[in-house]
Amino acid sequence: MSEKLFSYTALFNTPDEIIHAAKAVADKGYTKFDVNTPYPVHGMDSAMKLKTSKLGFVTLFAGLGGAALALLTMGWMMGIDYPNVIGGKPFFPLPAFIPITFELTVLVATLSTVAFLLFFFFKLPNNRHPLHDTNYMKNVSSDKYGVSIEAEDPKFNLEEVKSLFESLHASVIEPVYFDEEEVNYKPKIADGKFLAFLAAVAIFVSVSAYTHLNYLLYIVPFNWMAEQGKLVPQSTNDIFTNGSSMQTPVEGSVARGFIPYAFKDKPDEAGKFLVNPLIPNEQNLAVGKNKFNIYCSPCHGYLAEGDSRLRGQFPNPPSLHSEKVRGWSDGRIYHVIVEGQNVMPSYSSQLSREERWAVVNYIRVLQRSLNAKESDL
Amino acid sequence: MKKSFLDYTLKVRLPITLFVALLAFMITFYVSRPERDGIGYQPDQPIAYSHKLHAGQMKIDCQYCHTGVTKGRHALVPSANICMNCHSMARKKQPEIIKLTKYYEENTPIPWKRIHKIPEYAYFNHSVHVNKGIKCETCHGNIADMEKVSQMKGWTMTACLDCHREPQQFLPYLENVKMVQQTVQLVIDKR
Amino acid sequence: MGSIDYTQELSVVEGKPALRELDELISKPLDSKPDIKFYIALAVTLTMLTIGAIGLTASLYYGTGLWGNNNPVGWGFPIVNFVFWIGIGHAGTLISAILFLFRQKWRTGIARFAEGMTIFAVITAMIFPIIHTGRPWLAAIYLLPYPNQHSLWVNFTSPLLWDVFAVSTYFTVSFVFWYIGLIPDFATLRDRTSNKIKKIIYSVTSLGWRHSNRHWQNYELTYLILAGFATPLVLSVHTIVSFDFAVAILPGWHTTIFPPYFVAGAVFSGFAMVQNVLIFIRKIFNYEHIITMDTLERMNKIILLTGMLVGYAYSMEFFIAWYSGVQPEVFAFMNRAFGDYFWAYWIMFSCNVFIPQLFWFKKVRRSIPFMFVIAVLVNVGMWFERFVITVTSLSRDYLPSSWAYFKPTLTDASLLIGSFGLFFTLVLLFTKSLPVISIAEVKAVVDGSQPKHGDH
Amino acid sequence: MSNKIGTKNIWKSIKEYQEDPEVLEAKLHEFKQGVTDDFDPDQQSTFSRRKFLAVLAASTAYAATACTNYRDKGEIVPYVKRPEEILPGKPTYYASTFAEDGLSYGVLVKTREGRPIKVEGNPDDPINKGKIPSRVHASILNLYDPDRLQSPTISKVKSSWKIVNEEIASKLAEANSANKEIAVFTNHITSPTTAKVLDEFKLKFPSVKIYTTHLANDNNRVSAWKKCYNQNILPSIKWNKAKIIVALESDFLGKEGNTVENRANYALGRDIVYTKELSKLYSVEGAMSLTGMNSDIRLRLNPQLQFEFVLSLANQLMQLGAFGASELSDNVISLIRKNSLNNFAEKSGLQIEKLKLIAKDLAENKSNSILVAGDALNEKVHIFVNLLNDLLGNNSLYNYDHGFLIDSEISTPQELKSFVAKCNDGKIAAVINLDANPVYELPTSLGLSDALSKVETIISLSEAPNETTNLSKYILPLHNYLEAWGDHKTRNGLLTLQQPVISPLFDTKQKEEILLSWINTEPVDYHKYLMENFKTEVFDTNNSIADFNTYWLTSLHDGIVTTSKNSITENKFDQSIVKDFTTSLDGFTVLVQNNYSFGTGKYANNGWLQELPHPVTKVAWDNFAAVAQRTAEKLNIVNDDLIEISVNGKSIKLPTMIQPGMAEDTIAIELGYGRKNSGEVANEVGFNVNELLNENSLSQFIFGGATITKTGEVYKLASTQEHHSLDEEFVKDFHRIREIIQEGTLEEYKKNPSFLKEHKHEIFSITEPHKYPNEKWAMSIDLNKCLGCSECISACNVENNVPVVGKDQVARGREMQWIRIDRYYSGTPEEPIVSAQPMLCQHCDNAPCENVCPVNATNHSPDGLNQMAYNRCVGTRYCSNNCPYKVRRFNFYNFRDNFADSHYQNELTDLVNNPEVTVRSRGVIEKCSFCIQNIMEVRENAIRENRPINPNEVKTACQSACPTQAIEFGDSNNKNSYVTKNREHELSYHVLEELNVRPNVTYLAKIRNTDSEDI
Repeated sequence: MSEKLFSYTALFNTPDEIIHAAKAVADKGYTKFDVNTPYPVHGMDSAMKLKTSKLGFVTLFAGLGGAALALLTMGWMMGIDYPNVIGGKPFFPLPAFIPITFELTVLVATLSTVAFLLFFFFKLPNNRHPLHDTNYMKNVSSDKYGVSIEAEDPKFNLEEVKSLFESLHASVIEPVYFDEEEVNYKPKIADGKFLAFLAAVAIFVSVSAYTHLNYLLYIVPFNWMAEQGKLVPQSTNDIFTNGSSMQTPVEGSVARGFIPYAFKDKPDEAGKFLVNPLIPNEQNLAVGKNKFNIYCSPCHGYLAEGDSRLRGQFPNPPSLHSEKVRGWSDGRIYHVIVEGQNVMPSYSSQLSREERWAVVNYIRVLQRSLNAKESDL
Repeated sequence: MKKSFLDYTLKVRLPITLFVALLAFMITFYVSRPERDGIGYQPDQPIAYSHKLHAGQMKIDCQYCHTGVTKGRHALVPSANICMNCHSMARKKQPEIIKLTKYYEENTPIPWKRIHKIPEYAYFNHSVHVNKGIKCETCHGNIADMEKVSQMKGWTMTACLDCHREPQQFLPYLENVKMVQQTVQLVIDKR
Repeated sequence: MGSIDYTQELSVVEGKPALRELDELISKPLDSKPDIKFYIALAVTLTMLTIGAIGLTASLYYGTGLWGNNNPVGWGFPIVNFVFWIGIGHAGTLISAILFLFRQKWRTGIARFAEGMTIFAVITAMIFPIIHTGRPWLAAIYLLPYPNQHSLWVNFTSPLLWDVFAVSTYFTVSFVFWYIGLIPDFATLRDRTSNKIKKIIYSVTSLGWRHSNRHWQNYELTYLILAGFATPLVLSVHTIVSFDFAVAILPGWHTTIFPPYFVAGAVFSGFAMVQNVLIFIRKIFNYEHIITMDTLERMNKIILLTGMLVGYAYSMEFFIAWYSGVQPEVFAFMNRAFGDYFWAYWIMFSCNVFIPQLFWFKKVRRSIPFMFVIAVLVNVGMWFERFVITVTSLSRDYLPSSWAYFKPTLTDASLLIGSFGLFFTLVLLFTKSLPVISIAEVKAVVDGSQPKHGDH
Repeated sequence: MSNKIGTKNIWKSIKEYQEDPEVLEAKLHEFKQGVTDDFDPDQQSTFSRRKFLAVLAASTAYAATACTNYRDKGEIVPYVKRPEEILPGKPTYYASTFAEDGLSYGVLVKTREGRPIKVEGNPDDPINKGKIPSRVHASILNLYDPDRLQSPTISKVKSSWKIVNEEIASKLAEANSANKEIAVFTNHITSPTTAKVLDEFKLKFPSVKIYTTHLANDNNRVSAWKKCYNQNILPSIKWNKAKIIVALESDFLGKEGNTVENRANYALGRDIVYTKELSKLYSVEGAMSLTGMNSDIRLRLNPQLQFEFVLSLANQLMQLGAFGASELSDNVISLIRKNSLNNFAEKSGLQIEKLKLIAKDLAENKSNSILVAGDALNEKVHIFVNLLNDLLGNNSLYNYDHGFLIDSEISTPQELKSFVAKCNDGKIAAVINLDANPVYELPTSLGLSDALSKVETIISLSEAPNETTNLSKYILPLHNYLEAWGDHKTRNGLLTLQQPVISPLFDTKQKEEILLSWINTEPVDYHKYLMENFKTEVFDTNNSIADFNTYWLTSLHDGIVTTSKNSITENKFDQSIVKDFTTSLDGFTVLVQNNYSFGTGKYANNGWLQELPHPVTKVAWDNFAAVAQRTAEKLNIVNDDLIEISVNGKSIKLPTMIQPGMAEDTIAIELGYGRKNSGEVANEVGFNVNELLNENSLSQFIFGGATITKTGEVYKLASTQEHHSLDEEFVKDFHRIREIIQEGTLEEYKKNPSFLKEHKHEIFSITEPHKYPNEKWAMSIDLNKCLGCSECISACNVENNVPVVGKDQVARGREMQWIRIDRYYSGTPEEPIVSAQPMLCQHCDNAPCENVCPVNATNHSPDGLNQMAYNRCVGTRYCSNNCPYKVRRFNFYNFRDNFADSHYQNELTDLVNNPEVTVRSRGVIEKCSFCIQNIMEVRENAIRENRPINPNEVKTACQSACPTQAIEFGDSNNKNSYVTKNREHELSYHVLEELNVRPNVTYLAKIRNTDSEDI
C-alpha cells in the first residue's frame, strides 16, 4: 500500500459523539472534511457549519418555466396554430388550461430539482470515490458514524488529525488511500468496441424507426379506413367480369337527363330540328371558348383555321371558316360534335350537352371574326 | 470491473448512447419522410405514356383527357376512347400504340398504376379547387415536363393545411385569395 | 382507552434494535431465497394476471363489444377500475408526503411500502384509460401533443387529456420520490453484499452514494421540496380524475363537490388497501416491531375519518341536488338510491359509511382480523362508489328514451381480476427485490438514533 | 337486340360488347369463376364458412400489404369507352318502379359508375310524389344480398339454364299432352305485360291453372267495395280535405293501403305552420297502431265489437239528424234500431262522452268527414262503413283520380283446398311458383307443404331461397327488380315503367323471359317484348305526336306514363247487401296484421328492415303478442314470457309484450316472421303466425275465442328503447317534466299562440358566441307532421352506410341508427297518450361532446356542423357520455364482421355502401352528419356555377324520405329558408333548452286537436 493518502478517517459509535466530533473538526478550521452517517443526524448542518442549500432556487425557476411552457404551448396550439371551434368555447380557454399548467409546473420543477441535486450538486454517479469499499464505508453505511478529513485540506497534518481523532475518542482511526488503478484510469473516448456498439445502436434505431414509420404504420389496424369496404371510382374489383368497379349501363335503359340522341346518323334532320337552347352571352361564350381551346384546338387550332398542333400525326381538319360550315345550322355543327365526322371522333363523352352548345356558339363567334358582316364593322 | 469505468460508463457512455439513438431516430425520421409521404413514387405504367410529349410539346390541355376535373370530385384518368380520338390514326405502328389499340379493341380497361392517392377517409374535390382557378401544377408538380409521372409533393394533411393557411404563398397567381384556414376543416378528415 | 399518552411522542419502532440488526432484518428477504409460500402467492397472482391478459387479448382482437358497455353507458368497468386504482395510489403519496410534512414519524415504517403501492396502483390504473378506448393502438399516441403529419393538436379542454398529464406527472413524481428515498438504502445494500453482480447493480442504482452529510443536507431539502410538491399533486390528481365526471353535463356527474369527495375517497380506499397488505407483510417478514400495532391503529383512525368525510359527501350530494331544484339532478340521485342500481348504492353506502364506524371502538381498531375485514369491505365499497357514479348516472340521463341497463360481462370481470393480479404480482416482486422499509429512515427514528441534547 | 338507337357512339359499343360470344359467355356468369362459389349458401357448413373467408381475406390482405411495396397504391382502371351519362364520382339517376302486394312506387335509382347505391322516390310519380316506404329504401340491400339464388339448380345441384329449360319444357309438354293440371302460383300481378305473358302461357299450355296468393290482403275492403258500388276502381281518400277522420281498427298511416300517399295527404291537414285549422283523428281500435298513436282521441275497443260500434254510431247519428230514416232501407233501419250508443258504451266500457263526441263531430261535419275501416275487419263492417260514409255525404272525399285497380282477386280457399286434394291424388303434373311463396304465404293448416311433397315437378322462380324453393326440384333464380324490365299498373290511368340499372350480378333471368322461353323455342328479349306491348297498349292509344322511339325513351326517362283511364260507373249504394252478423266474446280475441317494416315477410332477409324498430313498441328482430297491462296481470304474465295462443285447435307460441293502449283480452300479432330457409338474416327470426290463420277464410284476421296459456319459458325481445312502466311514479312523464316533448291543445293554441314561450327566460353564455358568417346549417322537425313511421331511419341507413348489428347487439343497446324515433307514453297504461320524436345529432353550437374529446376528433365546422373526423377518433366514448341527447353511436365491433358471422363482410355487400360516405371501422364513434356529403355536393356545384348556395337546396336523406315533409333542412343564416321560418314560429322549441347547448335542430310543438285539457 504505497498509495497516495486520500484522507484520514475516524469512526464513532453514537450520534452524540459524531456531533461533537464534527463540531470539533469544523472548529479546527478544516474545510475539506466530511461526516458520513447511515442516516441524516439532526443538528449536523450547524455542527459542520454548512451553508444553506441553494437548491430551492432551482426549483422555483424550473417551476415557473414549466408553467410558462405549458401555458404558451397550449395557447399557441389551440389559439394560433390551429384554432378550432370546440364546444363554442373561445380560442384561448384559460380555465381549461389550468390543470395542465399545474401538472407541468410540478413535473418540471421536480425533475429539475432532482436532476440538479444528483448530477450538479452531488456530481453523482461517483463510485470511484476512494471512500468506497473501505472498512470505514462499510461501517458508516450500517451503524457507525464517521469523520473523514481529506489530505488535500490546506490545514491537513497527519499527526494533528490523528491526535484530534484520538482526543475525540474515536473507536477506529484509519487512513484511506487512493486506489492507483482508479486514479490512473484514463477513459478512451474512441474505444473501438464502444464505437462499434454505438454504430449498432444507431443502425438498430434507424432500421426499427424506418420499419415502424414507413411500414408497420401502413398495415392493419393502423390503416383502418384508409381502404374501405366501398367501391371508389376507377378501382379494381373482383366481383365484376371487367375487373373494374365501374359498369356500363344496361342497353336500352335511359338515365335521368340523358335521353339518347335522337338524330343518330341523321345529320340533316339534326340540322333541321335541333335548336340551340343557349343564347350567346358572355358567360356561355367564355365556357365555349374554354372548351373549344381544350377539346377542339389541338386539331382545329385556336382560331379554327385547321392549324393542328399535333405535328402532322393526325390529318389536319379543314378550316371551320369555310362557306360550308358557315352555312350549317347550329344543330348541324352540334351533330358533328356528338357523332364525329370522317376521322373526327365523337366528343360526347368529353363535352356535356350544354358545353357542346356553348362550343357551337363560340365557333360562330370565331367564324364571325374572320368573316365579319358589314354590320359588325 | 473498475469503478472508474463504471462511473465513466454511467456518466459519459450512457448519455452518448442515448444521444446517438435519438440522433439516429431523428435522421431516419426526416430522411424517410418524403418516401413516407409518397414523394418520388414513380411506378412503371402499362403503356409508356409521355406527359412531356402530349401536355408539354403539343400543349394539349390537361382537361382534354382528365375530363372530370372541373365537373366532380375525381379528375379521372381518361377512358381509352379518348386516347383513340387521335390514336385511331396517329402513330398507329408504334409498339406502345399497338398495346393501346389492343386494350381498346379487346375492351379491357388499361390497368394504370395509381400514383396519387389520398386515404379514403379524407375528402378532396378536384372541381372545387380547379374551378377556383388553382392550377394542377400546384399540387401535382410540373407534369408537362415529366416523361414518366412521379409524385412530386407530399399529400399529408399538413400539406393541405399549409396551402389553406397561406394561400398567397402557394398560389401567387391567384388574386384575392382569402385566408382559408377555416375551410380546411371542410376538406380534411371529415365524414 | 387512555393507554396512549398524547403528550409525549411514542417510540415508532418498538424495542431498541441495533442498527445493524435492522439492516439484517430489512434486507433479509433480498438475501434469502423465496420460500414456497411466496411461490404459491405468486402463482395465484400470476393466474389472476393471466385471466386479465386473456380478457385483454380477446378485447383487443374482437373489440370493446365484449364488455357490457352500451349506448348510454359508454364507460363501464375499465373506467371504474381506473378511478379505483388511481384512488388506491393515493395512500402512498399521502403517507410519504403529507405525513412527512406533518412530521408524523410513525409513517417511516410504512412509507416505502405505501409509495411502492402507489406506483404499482398507478401502473395498474394507467392501463385502463388506454385499453378502454376503441382503438388503443392509436390512443397511446394520439393523446400526446406531438407534431404530426396531420398538423393536429390534442384538445386541451378535455378532462381526459388533463388525466393524461395528471396521471403521468403523478407517476413520474412518485417514482422519482421513491427512487430518491431508495438511494441511501441501495448504498447500504451495496456495502453489505458480497455478491459481485448485486454489488454492481447496487453500485449503479445507488449512484455511488456515500452517506455524506454534505449530501444529506441537500437530500433532506429535496425530500422536503418533493413532499411539498407531491402534496398538492396528489390532491390534484384525483381532483382531475373527478373532473372527468364533474366537467361533463350529465346529471349526477356535474357536481362541484366531486374534487374533495374524490380525494377523501381515494385516501380512504388507499389506506384500506395499504393496511390490508401491511398486515401480511409485517407477519411474513417479522416486521411487527417496525410496523407496529400503533401504526396500524393510526391508519384505522384515518380510515374512520375519511370514511366519515365520504359519508358527508354522500349526504351533501343529496342535499344539493334537492336544493338545486333541477329535476334531472334530483332524479339522478334518487335513482342512485332507489333506481335499478339501488343494490350497488347500498353496498357502497354501508361499506363506506356504516362499517367503518366500528373503528370508534379501540378493540376493533387494534384487532387484526376486524380491521382486515373492514378494510376489505371499504375497498369493495369504494369500488362500488365509482361504479355507482359512472354507471348509474350514465344509464339514466336526460332523455328517458335512451336509458338502458348496463350488465357487465365475463370479460369485464376478467379485466378487473387481472388488474388485481397485476397489482399484487408487482407487490410480491417488490417485496423480494427491494427493501420494503426504508432502512435509513427507520434508523433515524429508532430510539437513541438522534443526538440527545437536540439543539433544534 | 335493339339497334335503333345508333351506330356510332356508346350504344354501339355496348351492342358490340353484348354480341361478342366471349363476352356473352362471361356475362352469363357475371361473377368470375370462383367468386360466386364463396357465397353459395348451400355449401356452408356449420362452422361459418363466411367468417372463415372473411378472416382469410383479411389475413391475405394483411400478408399482401406486408409483403408488397407499401407505396403501391393499386391500379386505376378507367372505362374503355365512357358512357355519356356516367361521370365517375357523380351519381346518375334512373326512373324505375318498385311493386309489391298490388302497390307500385315510382323510384329514382341513384347509381354510381353503373352500380345502384340508393333508391329514392320518383318526384314525377303523381301518387307518391317522390316518397317511398322503408322497404323500398332498404330494397337495395336485397340486390346485393349474398343469400340470393345465383344459378339455376336441379334438385339442389347447380345446373345451367339450357339444361333446366330443356327439362322443364319437356315436363310441361308432357303434362300438357296428358292434360294434367299445371298449377302456377303467383302474387298480385300488376304488370300488364306479365299478365299478357301469362295469357300466352295459358294459351300454349291449356292445362295451366293460376293461383294468386296474398298473405295479408285487403280482400275485405275490396269485396265490400265491389258489393257496394260494383266498381273495379277503389278510390283513394282525400285525407287532407277531411275535418274528422274516424279510423276503425284501421292503420291507414302505418300499414294499410298506400301508406305513403295516406301519410302525405293526412299531414296536409295538420300543417300548423300554415293554418290553425287541423283535422281531427279519432281512432277506435284494439291494437295500438301507428294511426292510434297519432290520433287525437283514441278509444280502445275489442275488434270484434266494431260492427256493433258502427251500428250504434249510426243510431246516434240518426238521432242527431245526420240522416233520416227515409234514406234507409228497412233491413238497415232494423239493424240500427237494435243498437244504441248508450247500450254500447255500457257493454264496451267506453266513455259515453267520447262516443257522443264522435257522433257529434261526424254529424256536424257532414261531407267533410270520413270513416275508415281496417283491413282486418269483416266485409260486413266495411259495407256498413261505406254506407255510413254514403249517408253522411262523405263520398265527396273519395278521390277517383287514379283510383286503385281492384280487378285481380286472390284464390279462394275452395280453389286452394281442391288444389291440395288434387296434389294428394297425383293429379297435378307440375307446380310453378312464379315469384310466389305459397308454402309460407298460405295458412299452414292448408297442408300445402305436405301436398307439394307429392308433386314431382315443382318449379320455383325466385330471387332468394324461401320455404317453397326448399321443396322444389327446379330452382330458377330471378333478377332483382333493379336488374329487370317491367311495367306496372296499379292505379287507374297510370303506368309505371321499370328498367334495369345494372347488368345481372348472377346467373339469373327475368321471370317473364323464362316463361316466354318455355312458350317459344327461341329465346325472347323481354325488353323488346315490353316495348312492343307498350306500343300497342299505350302508344297506339295515346295519340302522341312524337314517334314511338322518342315516346318510349321519354316514358322510360320519366318512369311514369298516363294512360287512358278505365271509366267509372256511378252506382247507387244497394242497401240490401247490409247484413247482420254476430260475434262471441268468449275467451281472447286475436288480431293478426302484417308488420310495419317488411309487410308479409317477402323482404324479411334484409337486415336493415329487421332492425328497423317497430314504430310503437320499438322492438326489432321479432314479432310478439301485444297484450294490455290488465290482461297480462290477469294471465300472470310479464314481458318476454312465452305464451301459447290457441285458436280453433291451432296454436303458436309467442313472447309477451305488454303494450299500453291495447284493448282488454285482445292480442295483436304481426305476420311476416318465422321464415325458414330464406337466408341468414331472416331464418328463425320471430315466430310464424301463419300457423294460426284460417284455411277456410283467407281474409280472416280476427279470431275470437282464443285461449292463452303461460308456458313458463322466457324469450327475450330486443328493443331499442327501454320499457318504462307507465304506472311507475318514479319515472313517469319525464318527457313532459323535462320539456323534451312540448305539446298543447288546439284550443289552447288558438287562445294564446305563444303559450309555449311564456314561462321561458333567456339563457346567456359567459363567452362571446362564435360567428358563422356564411351558411349555418340547421334542421327543423314539425312534430305535428311527424307520425313516427321510421322511414327516415331507413333512408338514413342506406345513405350513410349504417351497419346492421343483429338482435343480440340491439338487446345490448348498441344499435347504430343515426336517427331514431323516440316514443313516449303519458297518461295511463289503459289510455296512453303517445308522443313520437325523431332524435338525431342536434349539432349544438355549444356542443358538449366537443369539449371532452381528448384528440379533437369532433369539432365545429365553419358552417355550423358538429363534425366527426373518424380517423382521428380513438374511441374514448366520452363524447357519447356527455351528449345529453345520446345520439352518438359507437362501433363496439366491426359490425359488418360481427353480424351473423360477417354476413355483411363480403365483397358483394360492399357494393351497397355509399362511396361518398366513410365505412366506419371498429372502435370509432359515429353520428348524424347532416348528410355532409350532400352539402358538399351542393357546395361543389355552387362553386362550379359561381353562385351562392340556395338556402333550401341541400336535402338530407331523412328529409327527402319523410312522407309528410316534417323535416326541413337549410341555412339558418338565411331568412328565406324554411328552417328559419320554422325556427321563428311560435311553436318552435329546442329539446333540453336549459342546458344552453344551443341545438340546431328545432322542433315544432305538437298541437292536439282535443277539447280536453288532460293531455
